[in-house]
Amino acid sequence: MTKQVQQLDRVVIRFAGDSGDGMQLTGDRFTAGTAEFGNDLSTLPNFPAEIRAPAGTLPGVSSFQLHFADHDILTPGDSPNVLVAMNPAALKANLGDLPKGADIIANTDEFTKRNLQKVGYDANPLEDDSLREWRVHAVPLTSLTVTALEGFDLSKKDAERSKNMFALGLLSWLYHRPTEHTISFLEQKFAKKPEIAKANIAAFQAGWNYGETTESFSVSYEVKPAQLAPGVYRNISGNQALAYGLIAASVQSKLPLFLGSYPITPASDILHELSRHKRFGIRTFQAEDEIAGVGAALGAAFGGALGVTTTSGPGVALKAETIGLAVMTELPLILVDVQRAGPSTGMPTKTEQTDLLMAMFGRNGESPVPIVAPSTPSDCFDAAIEAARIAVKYRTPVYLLSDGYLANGSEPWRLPEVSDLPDISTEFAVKTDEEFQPYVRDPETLSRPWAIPGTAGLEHRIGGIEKANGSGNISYDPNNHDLMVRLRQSKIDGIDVPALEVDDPEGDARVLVLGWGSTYGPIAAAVRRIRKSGGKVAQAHLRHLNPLPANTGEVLKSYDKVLLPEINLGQLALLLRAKFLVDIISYNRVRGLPFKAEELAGVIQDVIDSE
Amino acid sequence: MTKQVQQLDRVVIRFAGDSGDGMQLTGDRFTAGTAEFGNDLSTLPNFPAEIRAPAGTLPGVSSFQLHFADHDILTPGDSPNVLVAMNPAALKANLGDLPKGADIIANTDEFTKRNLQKVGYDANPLEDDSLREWRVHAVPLTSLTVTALEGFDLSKKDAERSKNMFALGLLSWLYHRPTEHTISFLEQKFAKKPEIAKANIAAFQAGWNYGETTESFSVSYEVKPAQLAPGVYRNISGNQALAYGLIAASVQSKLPLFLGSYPITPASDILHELSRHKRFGIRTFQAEDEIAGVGAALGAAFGGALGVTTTSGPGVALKAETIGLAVMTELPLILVDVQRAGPSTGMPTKTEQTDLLMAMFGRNGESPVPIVAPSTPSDCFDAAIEAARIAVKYRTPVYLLSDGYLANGSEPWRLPEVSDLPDISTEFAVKTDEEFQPYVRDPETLSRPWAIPGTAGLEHRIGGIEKANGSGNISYDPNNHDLMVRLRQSKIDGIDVPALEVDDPEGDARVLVLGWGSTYGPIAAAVRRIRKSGGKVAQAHLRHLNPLPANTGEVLKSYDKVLLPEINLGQLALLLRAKFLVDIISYNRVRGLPFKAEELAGVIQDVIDSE
Amino acid sequence: MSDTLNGKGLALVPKTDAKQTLKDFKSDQEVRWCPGCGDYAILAAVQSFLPELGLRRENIVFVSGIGCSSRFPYYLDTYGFHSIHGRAPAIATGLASSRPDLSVWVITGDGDALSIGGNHLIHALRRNVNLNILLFNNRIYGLTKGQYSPTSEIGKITKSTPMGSLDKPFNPISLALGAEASFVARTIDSDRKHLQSVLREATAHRGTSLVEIYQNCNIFNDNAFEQLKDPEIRDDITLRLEHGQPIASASKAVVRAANGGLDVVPLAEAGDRVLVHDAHNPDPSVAFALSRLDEPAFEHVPIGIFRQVERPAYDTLMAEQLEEAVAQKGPGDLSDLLMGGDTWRIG
Amino acid sequence: MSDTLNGKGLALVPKTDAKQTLKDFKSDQEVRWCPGCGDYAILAAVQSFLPELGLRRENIVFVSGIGCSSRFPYYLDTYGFHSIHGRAPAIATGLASSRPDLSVWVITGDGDALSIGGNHLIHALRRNVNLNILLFNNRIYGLTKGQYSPTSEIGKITKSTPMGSLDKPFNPISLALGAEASFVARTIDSDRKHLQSVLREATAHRGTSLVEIYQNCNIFNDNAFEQLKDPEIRDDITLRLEHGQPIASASKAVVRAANGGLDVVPLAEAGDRVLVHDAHNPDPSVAFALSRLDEPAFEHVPIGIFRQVERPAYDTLMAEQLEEAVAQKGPGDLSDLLMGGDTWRIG
Ligand SMILES: Cc1ncc(C[n+]2csc(CCOP(=O)(O)OP(=O)(O)O)c2C)c(N)n1
Ligand SMILES: Cc1ncc(C[n+]2csc(CCOP(=O)(O)OP(=O)(O)O)c2C)c(N)n1
Ligand code: SF4
Ligand code: SF4
Ligand SMILES: [Mg+2]
Ligand SMILES: [Mg+2]
Repeated sequence: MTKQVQQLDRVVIRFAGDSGDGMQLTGDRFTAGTAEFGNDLSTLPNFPAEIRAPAGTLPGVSSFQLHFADHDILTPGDSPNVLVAMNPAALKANLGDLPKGADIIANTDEFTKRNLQKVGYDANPLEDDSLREWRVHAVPLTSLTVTALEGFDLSKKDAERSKNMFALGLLSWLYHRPTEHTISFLEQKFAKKPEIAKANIAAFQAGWNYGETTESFSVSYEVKPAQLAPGVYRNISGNQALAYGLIAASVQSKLPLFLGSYPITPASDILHELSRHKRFGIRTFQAEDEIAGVGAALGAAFGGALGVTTTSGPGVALKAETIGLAVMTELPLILVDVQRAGPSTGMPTKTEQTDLLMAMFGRNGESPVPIVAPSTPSDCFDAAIEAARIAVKYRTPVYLLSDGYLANGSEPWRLPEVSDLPDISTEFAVKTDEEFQPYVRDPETLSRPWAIPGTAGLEHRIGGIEKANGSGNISYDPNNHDLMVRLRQSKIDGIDVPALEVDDPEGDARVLVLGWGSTYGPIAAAVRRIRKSGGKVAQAHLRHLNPLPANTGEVLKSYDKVLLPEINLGQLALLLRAKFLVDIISYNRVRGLPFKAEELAGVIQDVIDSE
Repeated sequence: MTKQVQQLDRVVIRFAGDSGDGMQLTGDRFTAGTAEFGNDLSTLPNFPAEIRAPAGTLPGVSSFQLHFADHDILTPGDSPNVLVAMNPAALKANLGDLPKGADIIANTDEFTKRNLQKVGYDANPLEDDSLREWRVHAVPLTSLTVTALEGFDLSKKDAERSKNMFALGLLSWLYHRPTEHTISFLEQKFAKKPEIAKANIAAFQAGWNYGETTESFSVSYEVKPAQLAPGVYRNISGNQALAYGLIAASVQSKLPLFLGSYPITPASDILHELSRHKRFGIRTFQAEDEIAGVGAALGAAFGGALGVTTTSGPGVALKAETIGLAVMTELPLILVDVQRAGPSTGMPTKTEQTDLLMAMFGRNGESPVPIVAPSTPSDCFDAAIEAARIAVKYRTPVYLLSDGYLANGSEPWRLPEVSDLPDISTEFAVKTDEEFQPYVRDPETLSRPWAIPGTAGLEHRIGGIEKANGSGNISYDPNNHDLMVRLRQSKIDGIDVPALEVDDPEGDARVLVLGWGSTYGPIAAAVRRIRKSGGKVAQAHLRHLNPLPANTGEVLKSYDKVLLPEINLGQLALLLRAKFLVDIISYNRVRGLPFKAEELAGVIQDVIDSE
Repeated sequence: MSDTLNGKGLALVPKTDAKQTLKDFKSDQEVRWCPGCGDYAILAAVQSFLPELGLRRENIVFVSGIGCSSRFPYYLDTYGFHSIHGRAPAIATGLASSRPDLSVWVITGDGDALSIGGNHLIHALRRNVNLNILLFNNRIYGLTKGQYSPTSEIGKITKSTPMGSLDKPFNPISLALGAEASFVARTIDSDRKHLQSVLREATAHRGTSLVEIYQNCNIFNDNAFEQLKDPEIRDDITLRLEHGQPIASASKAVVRAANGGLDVVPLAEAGDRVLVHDAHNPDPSVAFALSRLDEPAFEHVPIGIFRQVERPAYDTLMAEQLEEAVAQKGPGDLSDLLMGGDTWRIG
Repeated sequence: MSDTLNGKGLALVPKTDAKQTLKDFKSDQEVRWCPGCGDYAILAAVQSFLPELGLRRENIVFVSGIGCSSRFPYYLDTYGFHSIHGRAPAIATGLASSRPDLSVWVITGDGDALSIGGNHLIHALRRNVNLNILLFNNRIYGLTKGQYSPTSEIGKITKSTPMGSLDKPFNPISLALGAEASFVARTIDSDRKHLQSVLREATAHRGTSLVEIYQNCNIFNDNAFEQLKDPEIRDDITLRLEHGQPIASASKAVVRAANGGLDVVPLAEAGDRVLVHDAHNPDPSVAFALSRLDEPAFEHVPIGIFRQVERPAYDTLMAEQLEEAVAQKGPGDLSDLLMGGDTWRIG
């Protein structure tokens, strides 16, 4: 029997199972195959804060969504075309996101009475009529896996563990994914346990063959490679790109990187990544808390290092006092905040854009700090370099506002040429004939000299008490204080940031959709939809939140309406309204999840229609 | 010789000397005499951050300014009519503030070559012509004191110490202050050292007699008692009034007060004051740091206490994380921030209004907190009760934003009748037939039940992770999170705050001067000046910064121009501009000092003139 | 309560006559630790121990920080506060010092208590607030998925230390003794009887009791305490500390060393030199020396109560000052307070 | 450097041949402590000690927190960082672990180090970062005008404790030993010779050295250490700790106690039982026992170096890992890094 092959331009798959079912790994491998194949893609992992919540329960469900296409795409997809549900909990937790008509591949072995009860199913939904509006493929994934591995010297439990590879094989067949990479990956991963490696590979191949032979699947799908810009690509998550960006910043600034950090979800992976690259001269210091993390980074910066600290959620609050000290001592420092759902502990694994005003204002006194926000996972690389450039050039702490969605989401990244990366190096102060003044200012940047210990003749003392401009001596002079408050502000206000670019193809849109940070993808996808259906809308995305590009006000005022979707209650809107007195229309949803393109398209259309 | 007596309606005196010269005490005593006499008054202490900087140096100068009048006054005075300069440093540090023609009483004994050199005087300004535009009274205060005390069994050094009392005596004579209180005060203060008591009294009287007999002073002055509203008065500083307000809040709420605090200037005195009133059942806990201070207060609040924490400057930054927890757990808590000059350590003894946006936004996630700001030292009493009322009624942390100027400044306070104080008591949750739901909401206030340990049947668990509305169980449900984010915001937005009152006597002003916090006095004084000279200007002062009074927008929009002076770079202006899109005119000076009435009058006039 | 100095630990907490069982202390929340986690055993031990105290359930409060272990309060049907990372001792201090009628417990992990929360812990110990602190030491950060902790051994390879950790770990017992703790003990998740016997003394102690519990994290640091559970060697390496009893394992004994310290020698050689444990010794030096016996690791591990001395609890002293203030000058009167300074009358 | 274990403390810091004097270390800033403050004596002692090290001035950094004592860096003509309250050890850790060519000092007070900064202090100690920490212990908060501190005696009447403080103070030496410190000493502001002899060893030590300096605050806690300065009794109550020497004062001696601890007895009675000080003992137990001898207060006070043992410094280990990484895989190359994952080419 030759099966039918159908061409698709894009597919959204969601793998869902128990925390222990290996869904993140499965998703990662499917992603790797898809990247290798040459599709454009975007991913959205979603997992509970618990390490391994009790098996079979709703809070224990872990999922991984992947969107891939034959053209460039912008989001991990609004709703899946296929759901792989490894148990009843996974089905129940994800069904709400599944459009009618979508495929469900369900592991029937786990649809036992007990498991059904655990999540409140009275009857087996695979057997009653309740899923009639979807296309259900009931597959006994577990027992098929166990059968496939009968020849191996494995306990039943160990054999069952490979069921995710069976599922991966099946899906790989269904979407014509290449298999070599997964096989060599498994060989490497289990290099020390060849029996396990072989079993996993066997399960993977069994899954593939199952698709090929069973009647359950009559169609398979092909999604052609995407026509992306020429270059070398790799798939990368935001956290990894951010870590790489920091390493690149260290190389391009010729400053040794010092990371002071305390683990916290979802920022920890940056610490993990950086700690693996010691041959770049990178020091990673796992501190006793966030305060010590940022303190050590500042101490290292005083010594001439590129000081970095990374955190999320409540960790940001704890760093506030030391950031104030960095503002006062005017030393370079990079503060990476991977925003997560708050307040307080909130929902640690969920995303949000709610730390913008904290970054702007969350310190005692007038203490301005520049803010840079990446817009996509791979953009975290460039944004990190940009944050470092500003920190080093202006001798200031800089906030880099990533978020949970960027951190864990991934996309193909066209690798930059190292030779194209900006030179962000700086000069340390050196002894001259004049008496050294630690708070004398560069007339262009208003920054003060970076005079590092070890430099003869520049011995000086800095600190958190107000300083006389120039000499840097402690000063309680009222006019000096007023001057310094304004100088610190002017220095930040005067940072050279590129103009805000507007995407308004025909130049006649009356509505502008503005965004910042990780909403870029969904907004751009929504804008495409509007334009596809003939609507007119302009788009602009802010990477620099403080200072704002010089033309921001002008851009805002040149549209009848400005719509600003944010995953908060309107934080950027507040800043823009205050600064430009423009009646910005906010769209806010704070659900711990990225926006959906469809949702935003609807909102944009409403604004256009209300014109 | 009978000396001439001149009538004045108001006088501003400044005592200035070395940190060790006892200027604060001298000022306090003069204030007490003045209060007793029945003048209205306002004071401004000003001292260095050092405990006792080296004698005779500029940074070591400590001063105390007092404004008193025969009518109600609003500020400690823009510039002194009389400067008492105990040494050359005191003269040099204060001369700039002294209008031409003012009196200078200088202690010639300290104008030695060495002391003059220490502060960079080449010649003795009392002897060359440089002070010709002032009226200089050169008095050898030290040697006169030593002579006066010759009969006492005291070392010369001890005798010299009493020179501040000599100066006090002289000034008391000059302004016809009553003397009994000072004498009995000294008797009490040195009850255990009667010889010292007697010596101080003798010095005090010698000063008085000196004025009476010497030719150096040909005129003395009388300032009639003020016609204040009838009642019992006492002089009170902002910190003391705030402490009393907290005690009153404890009494009026029937909740035991628990203060968790860590010492920091200028907030420490609230801790000191409260720790003296244990018979009110007040527990004061000096914690290991600010985080433990607020943590303990929150723990006590969970147990049913009125939890309070007090701090300043960098201490505020450290409390941010725990305030977020209080927002999430929806427990009452009062956060007193005595704002001081920042950022970082800044200028600890100087005043500023720069923590408003920190109070609004200085936490991760969307975490709204109400903010109340007192306007005068005595108003700290009422503002504390109001903060407690909101905290208890709405189960929320509340920021009480005082500042260094209010904290240490003082004024006569008409004592309220205890029976007139609001009842701010609340009900703890009790067991009912229904299952207890810790996050079920009061439909009016949106607050949740306060169910304290020890109540049978209400056992429940709270925490910083997102909660399901109603049940309070941990919830990662996206829609619940969005709901909770909005509920927390709505609860704060819905707090019942009184309408903003506008003082616009004839109702035809086109310019409104708006203020908040401690700028009340200087703004009101400036408004008086404008009106006296025939100008028209309206005044309004915000005590509630979050939420704003419901009529705020309306008020702002009903004037052609709104002027907003702030001792920051425009923090309230930012909030108002964002919310009401009104082009507020900011006037900002960040000098660590309160505004002067004259300065503001000029600014107001300019705004009126530019109409 | 043979070893209890005063048994006053819960004297101020209301008792109940109602018969309680383990079930009374189970909340309706699903337990969400990894299958096999040592936290389950501790939870079961605590739940089955609590009825023994005979306290009114509503007067028991569990306060925790953040970490796997800190989820503990959700599973107990008492009052509970799952707070923020490292701050539980501070929050509990406010609660316990204002509410002596409560039995307040702090649940914390090695990261929570000794990394971010180290300062609050040592200050609670010196203050001697009436708290029972259970420190679940799995020598790893569990909740954040396996970074090394302040009790991890040097050279530990984790996600954040791919070439091995560099810092010498804290010994929680030594640290607590250095911080003036009045009650310090160590027990282990797998030995319910011992765990409960330690809890018995800890609750009887009025003041801060610190109980370190060796807890297995089978996901990120499995078998960290395997030696102590291995029937082959367990009895040889475990030195049980019991007040008034000689300190010895099946085959080893503790004796005084020539240099003023302590030594472990074969039991047979020890004779009557075996040190007799005095948990009530006002001087913590011997307890400290005992805490050093397991350096570098697990050759011989003292288990039990290192120190248990009477010292007034912080909340008692605080309450006494309030009473004394009232006794001296009468209860506070608001009107008098306001009128208390130099006042004058107008009109 | 008789007592120095390795003398490597400053081996990596560049030396100068230029002759230095006290003057070279005086900055142009006016000293702003109260007349009579013990800080003056410490400043003078440090300024006159530094030339002895023969280091290049620009390679010396003083980092401090906040407090009267923390103003210290302003008065030294070296690099300096007057940071924020309690955080100096953290800031200095970043500096020292990335710059082994610097001599990094931390100046801190009893409030700064033991109240708000307690956690950073104990973590610096266990890590053994290459720092000299001078803890000015005046048993009071000076800068904020006299509240009790974590080293104030119980019952202390201060502005914040009008009826007396309630908390048992820390003993900084005990706490440091409990926190795995490799170098712990105590000295006193008034004894310049002793102070400098301790600094000599502290700087020779590579790793964290904690030096507690009893410092008089004549404004808020005058005469706190009067006994140790009183010529009448000083020699009787001061037990000088010198490695290899018997531990004794003019009239008393330290001996082993029957219960495994230490005792102080009249010198005459001690005979050859007098304990000989072993600062290099790997087991900190005896040092800990010595630290408890002055409980409750000032009957006999050990002064000198309690503990001084060799342990790799944190920055050394950190640097070694970087070197090893390079040795194993060559220096990092950015291009290789970016190309390092699964890549594919388009076009
Ligand atoms: C302020 C803050 N910093 C960091 C975190 C992230 N975090 C949560 S638990 C934890 C450590 C957990 O280790 P441990 O205390 O040993 O508990 P375990 O999970 O091992 O029981 C960390 C770093 C946080 N929640 N809050
Ligand atoms: C975050 C913060 N909290 C509180 C303060 C106020 N403060 C400054 S110094 C100090 C204590 C000083 O005591 P100590 O460290 O013993 O130093 P000393 O002045 O006695 O030398 C305090 C509480 C501060 N500056 N910053
Ligand atoms: S990660 Fe470890 S400590 Fe946490 S629940 Fe799982 S097994 Fe237990
Ligand atoms: S207050 Fe005390 S410690 Fe501070 S400078 Fe004065 S005497 Fe020294
Ligand atoms: Mg742990
Ligand atoms: Mg001190």
